[in-house]
Amino acid sequence: MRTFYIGDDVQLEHMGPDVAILVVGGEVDFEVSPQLKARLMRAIKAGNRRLILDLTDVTFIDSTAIGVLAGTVEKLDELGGGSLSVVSNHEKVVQIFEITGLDNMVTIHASRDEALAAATVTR
Amino acid sequence: MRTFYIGDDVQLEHMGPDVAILVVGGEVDFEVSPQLKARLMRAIKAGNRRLILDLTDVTFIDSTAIGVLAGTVEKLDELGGGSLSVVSNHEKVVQIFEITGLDNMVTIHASRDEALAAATVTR
Amino acid sequence: MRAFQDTATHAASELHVLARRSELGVARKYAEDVAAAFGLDSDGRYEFVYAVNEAVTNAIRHGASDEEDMIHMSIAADAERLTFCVRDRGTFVMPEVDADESSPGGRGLALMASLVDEVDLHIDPGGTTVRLTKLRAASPSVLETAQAQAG
Amino acid sequence: MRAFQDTATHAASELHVLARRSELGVARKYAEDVAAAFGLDSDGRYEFVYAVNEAVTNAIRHGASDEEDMIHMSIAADAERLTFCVRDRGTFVMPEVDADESSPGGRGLALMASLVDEVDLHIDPGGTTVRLTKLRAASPSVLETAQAQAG
Ligand SMILES: Nc1ncnc2c1ncn2[C@@H]1O[C@H](COP(=O)(O)OP(=O)(O)O)[C@@H](O)[C@H]1O
Ligand SMILES: Nc1ncnc2c1ncn2[C@@H]1O[C@H](COP(=O)(O)OP(=O)(O)O)[C@@H](O)[C@H]1O
Repeated sequence: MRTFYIGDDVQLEHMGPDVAILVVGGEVDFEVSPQLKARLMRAIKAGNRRLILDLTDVTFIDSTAIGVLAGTVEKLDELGGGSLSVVSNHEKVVQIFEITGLDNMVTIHASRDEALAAATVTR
Repeated sequence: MRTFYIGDDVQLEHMGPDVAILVVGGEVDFEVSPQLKARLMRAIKAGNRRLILDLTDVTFIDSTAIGVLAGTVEKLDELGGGSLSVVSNHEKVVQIFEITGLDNMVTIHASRDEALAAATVTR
Repeated sequence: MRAFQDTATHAASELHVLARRSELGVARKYAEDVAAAFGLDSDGRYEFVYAVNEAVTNAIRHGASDEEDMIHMSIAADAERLTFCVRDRGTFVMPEVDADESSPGGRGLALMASLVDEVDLHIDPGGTTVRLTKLRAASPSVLETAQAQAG
Repeated sequence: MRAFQDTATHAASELHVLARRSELGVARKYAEDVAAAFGLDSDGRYEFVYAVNEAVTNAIRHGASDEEDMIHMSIAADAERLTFCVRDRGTFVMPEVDADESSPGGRGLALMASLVDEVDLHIDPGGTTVRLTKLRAASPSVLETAQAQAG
């Protein structure tokens, strides 16, 4: 039973060389959070510093994945700056971000367009 | 009831400018661990990078103080290197270091002389 | 490996799975079914399943020594309370000091506490047992409070 | 503020203190007395007192909302078991994400589990209760095992 998927990274050349969009869908549990971490670390290693994680199709995200996102923000800080934005308008997912305080570490956008617009402004 | 004391820092000029000895005694609990942290951070701010924490007279050290020691090691790492050595031959104190894994982050010496000898060699 | 002694109310049922990440979806499905049978509403079910997933994740991640170990789940319910019990036979461990790995953890227990009405963590030489209880007439959960404030 | 119902065995006694760091020494002294009266040996007493100190520290540090809150301690003992109960009326909280403060925590529960025979953590809307139990005929603790290996 695979209850999740990880899409291909999307590189948006017109946004500048350091913006990458990563897409995950389904239920992000401890079966998938290590893969999510590897994917985020690879994007950072490739030079990306403004990361957008599109969780539009995610209905469930566990504490190990929350830990991965918090760790990613810390990693970007260590490397001298950058940002992680998350796309979700799933009520429960957003509330889990609030309970864990992750909403203080990442910006949450309701749509990918909103996240891209914010990334453009930041530029 | 004060069950602890914090001694004056000892600066040993002949050991080089970056060695400092800090002395604490008694029961290091959550009443004293914030002071221990402040003392360690001040020593680091003053430029010391080889810290010796003399716990010879400590009979009890709680998890908040263990956290302070772990945080100090991380801080030194962040600043590009350094070391924290601990002096204790109190059986229980040493065993608490082992249970928490702190013995993997700091070197434990049975006496201050042993710690100083090690600091000299490291030099 | 399910054993429903009373399929109508799920008053007593058990599920035993290998300590593998791939069983997490199975555990969530089991919790969802049990919560639905007990009559929790959609918010309550989500919270219950979420808390169960955290407890089972801990049992797999920290409690089990390898993937051949078993994780034991069981249910107890009466008119007022639904309790999900997760048990492993491992040793309660120190959190990892993940030097540069840096995926700061420690949120699981507090999440469980936010999402169900009672959490009980029992540690003895035989292993770790977590009991998660939802009351039928529950005080508003954190999620519901957040919703009320947002709305 | 002590109430020994049975001073000979400490079969039931209570201690209520304000949620202040300065009370930690008082709590340790109480635990030491109780452990001695129960007849734990010197290692067992140290471990018991250590675990109690961790539980009371958590109640003061995480459970209490201010220094006027009370922390409730009580003892239950029979021929085989000595149980120390620490209760606060607070909410179980998320661990702090101490960005650059960096005093990594999360060791308290695992330390308690290493040092006594049973730990029970109960969280409900009324607060957090930790019960720490030493058995008279205990399996060797972590400290004793470490000693045996060293010696
Ligand atoms: N079932 C278990 N078996 C052994 N250790 C556990 C278990 N559950 C929790 N722990 C320990 O307690 C710590 C805190 O657990 P938790 O709050 O769920 O956070 P996390 O699992 O994200 O670290 C874990 O890191 C682990 O050290
Ligand atoms: N009595 C309590 N009240 C509220 N929260 C608590 C209590 N005890 C523990 N916690 C929460 O559980 C976390 C883990 O506790 P513990 O393992 O003792 O580690 P530490 O206290 O060093 O962080 C704490 O950081 C805190 O978030």
